[in-house]
Amino acid sequence: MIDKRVKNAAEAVKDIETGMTVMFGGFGLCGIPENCIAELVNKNIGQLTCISNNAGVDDFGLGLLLHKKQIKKMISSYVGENAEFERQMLSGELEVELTPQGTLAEKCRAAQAGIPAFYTPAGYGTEVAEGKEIKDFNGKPHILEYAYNADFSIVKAWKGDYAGNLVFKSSARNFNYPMAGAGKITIAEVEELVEPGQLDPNQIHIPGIMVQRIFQGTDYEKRIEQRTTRKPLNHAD
Amino acid sequence: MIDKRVKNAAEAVKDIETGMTVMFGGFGLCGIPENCIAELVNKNIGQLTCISNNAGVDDFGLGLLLHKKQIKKMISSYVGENAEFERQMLSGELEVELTPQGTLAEKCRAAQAGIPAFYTPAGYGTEVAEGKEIKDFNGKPHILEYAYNADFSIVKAWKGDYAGNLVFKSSARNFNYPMAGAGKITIAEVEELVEPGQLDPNQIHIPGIMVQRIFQGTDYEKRIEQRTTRKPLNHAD
Amino acid sequence: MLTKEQIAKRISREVKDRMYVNLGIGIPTLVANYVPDDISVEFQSENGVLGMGPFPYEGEEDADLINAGKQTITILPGGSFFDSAFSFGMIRSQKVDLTILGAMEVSENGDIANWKIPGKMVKGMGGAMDLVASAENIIVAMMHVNKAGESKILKQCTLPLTGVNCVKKIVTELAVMEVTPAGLRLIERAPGVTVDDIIKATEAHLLIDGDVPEMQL
Amino acid sequence: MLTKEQIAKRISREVKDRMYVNLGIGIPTLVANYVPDDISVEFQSENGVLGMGPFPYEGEEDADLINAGKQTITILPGGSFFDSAFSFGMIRSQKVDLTILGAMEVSENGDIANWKIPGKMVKGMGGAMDLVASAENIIVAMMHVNKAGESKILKQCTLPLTGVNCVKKIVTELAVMEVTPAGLRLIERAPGVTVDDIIKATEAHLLIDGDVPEMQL
Repeated sequence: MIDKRVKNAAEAVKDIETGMTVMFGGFGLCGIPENCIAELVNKNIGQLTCISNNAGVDDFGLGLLLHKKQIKKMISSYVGENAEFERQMLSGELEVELTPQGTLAEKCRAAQAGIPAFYTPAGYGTEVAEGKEIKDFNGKPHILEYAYNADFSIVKAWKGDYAGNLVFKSSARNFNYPMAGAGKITIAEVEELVEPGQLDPNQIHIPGIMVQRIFQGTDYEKRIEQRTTRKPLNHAD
Repeated sequence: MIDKRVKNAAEAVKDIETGMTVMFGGFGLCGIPENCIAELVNKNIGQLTCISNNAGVDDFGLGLLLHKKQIKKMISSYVGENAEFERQMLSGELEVELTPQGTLAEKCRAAQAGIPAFYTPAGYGTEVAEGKEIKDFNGKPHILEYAYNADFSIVKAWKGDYAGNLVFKSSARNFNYPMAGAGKITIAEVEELVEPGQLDPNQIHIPGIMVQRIFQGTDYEKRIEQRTTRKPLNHAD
Repeated sequence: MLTKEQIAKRISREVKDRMYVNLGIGIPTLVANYVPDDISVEFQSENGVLGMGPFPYEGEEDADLINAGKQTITILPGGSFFDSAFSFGMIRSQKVDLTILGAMEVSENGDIANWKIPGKMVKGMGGAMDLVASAENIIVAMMHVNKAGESKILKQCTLPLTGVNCVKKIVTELAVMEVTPAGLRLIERAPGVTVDDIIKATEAHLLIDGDVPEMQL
Repeated sequence: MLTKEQIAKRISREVKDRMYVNLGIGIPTLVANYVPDDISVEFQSENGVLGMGPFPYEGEEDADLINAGKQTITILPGGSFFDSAFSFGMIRSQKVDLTILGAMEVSENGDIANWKIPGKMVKGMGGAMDLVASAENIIVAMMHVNKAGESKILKQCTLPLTGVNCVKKIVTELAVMEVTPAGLRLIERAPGVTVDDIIKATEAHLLIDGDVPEMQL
């Protein structure tokens, strides 16, 4: 067993530098690596290119990095929950590359799987296809899309072990899965770090080989963006 | 919940016809769909194109179909365990397309994921690359490979539920995973079929949407190809 | 004129037994409320959920269990979780039978625009471009005209496109229209709305064959 | 001249702490027996196993737990199972640090042939083409000459290739050779074997710098 443990977020992100490209797992605020984001805010690493499906909200998630203008370029599929984002983008302070969500996920997965490029129909006939190679398959045009090339992937899991094996919870798996192993170095923060042998080898979502550093995070806020509920059944009815 | 249950192998393969292309999960004899293979032998469906990593052994697995000359063409990565296979191939009775194992797996996965084609470095400079498009990425030549187009995928899982959700056991996951959902119709045979809700939704390997028919198989032989053991510890030492 | 709920109700009649369905944000989300109990349908959410159930009871919300609209949800027996790459794999490989989504504009040949107003609003396309590029059956739920009273059903879209030639049906507060090889056909009108009302509210050319029946809700 | 076990033992010295290693069938499989206990190494089997352990005790074999050679195996704590597509994903994306495999022929520029003898034998390439196309560090374990006494280390391979310009090191019963940009360098000789013996057994041109040390086993 190859031990991937580091002490904490500070040690995990110690060599993330100005100008680097970093992938962040999560969908909306669900399953985001809160500890590593906080540490990057704390260290004020700037000029980052961030690959993340969303850009957080004004005061949480990647919104914290945006607020301190640490992000030079954002690669996302949907950024509609963030007023500061919109302001920086429309003013030209922030470079933005919008990519269809499935293409974004597949570009991460391609990097994870050592596939340099693949064809997808998504975005044909739209701005997204501009300047890209087009090829027909079964009479339908497809776009050639390239794997992402990131310095770091930062993912968040529910459980992990010393060997770097990861298990995600419910819909927090999302982009954490295809990003694990997609960057040159993958950092995983987990809610619960257990000894090797504690996770069923048949039920590991991401094998440890994809992860270079792992630590147990602290103080997860796990903020909910849209709290929607139904009324409890009224037993008097 | 959409109920995918069929009674048995006979009902599951009822519309597999002469000349069709069928994917078979498994690696060696590990995790092969024994019940469906037996039924295809029984019905004597011929002229099949089979996509399977291996071709079974002389008297088990796809070897049973080979023996009855039901296979017109075999697409595999390794066929070294089968004398009848070698005989049919060298005599020209059997058409054979050998594909690197990772490319074979990825061509299945591409079909499963709606990706018509992708680039891989495997096989560059070899026979495998002949006649294929080549493109350089980061200075390294890659081959354009196409997704498989199969009429049926037949996979074997450990557990499944009525909704078609699948859980595999240990290394029997192998090609069963990327083939599930890769054919136009996917048939899953399982050792244990349970009610919906019995499988943890967080620990399902293949979601039911990938499977159109599921049944509980019977009389699994699960033959071992290479029984290798170590001597028990001698407590007298 | 239909309310948003009635638009959702009308669309629910397009949802058939044994379908996997992806619902977009807004009116499409409401469709789930009107699917009859006697058919089996599974809802897919592209962030990695199949077999989506109703919202949780108060106090039972789970930050790790949301839909693509970032709303807290539940999962039904037989459901499953998976990752974003696998999720769009099932979308691209056409395992999702029906996609219902909103739009800013639709053209008479089935082009759709719903992600960007140049210089004004750029939320991003999210999963919409993947969905419309791959889905066999796409129904758009939208208002027929914008706040200024201008038609959103056009000869050609003016906004940046999300997908080309992909929408199969449009359901608005006024009408149901079908995109056919011959053009956009008016197939139903809302209760109390005349064919003339619909023609006036529509910039696109509408094909009209004989009497256009009133919607059954 | 080394035995097969000694070839494996010599190769085991190339296995370093914290490496993920893929072992081919034959001599490479034996390498695992010689990896020192004081380093952490994980063995990957391309059919979907990381953290492969020793063979099971008699009576504990599991048909569902095999390696790529179809042998019954065990898994160690910290190990994991995965599917074939994911497995070759980790191979292509160079997460596997060291690949050790057998060969029928190797050329002086690092080409390798190990899957086919036209008209005679076609077992297939299995995972070898993927491994050699992607791995950064490839060591070949092989016999220096064939049964007829002919060199298998050649100027150019004569058999259909498995990969081009990919082998980094060759360990045979006679010698250790390294593929360098300048050519094939003889870096160690087996105990009791002279440089002349090696040159005579090798069709390829060998670069020889000064004294060639004897292998340490």
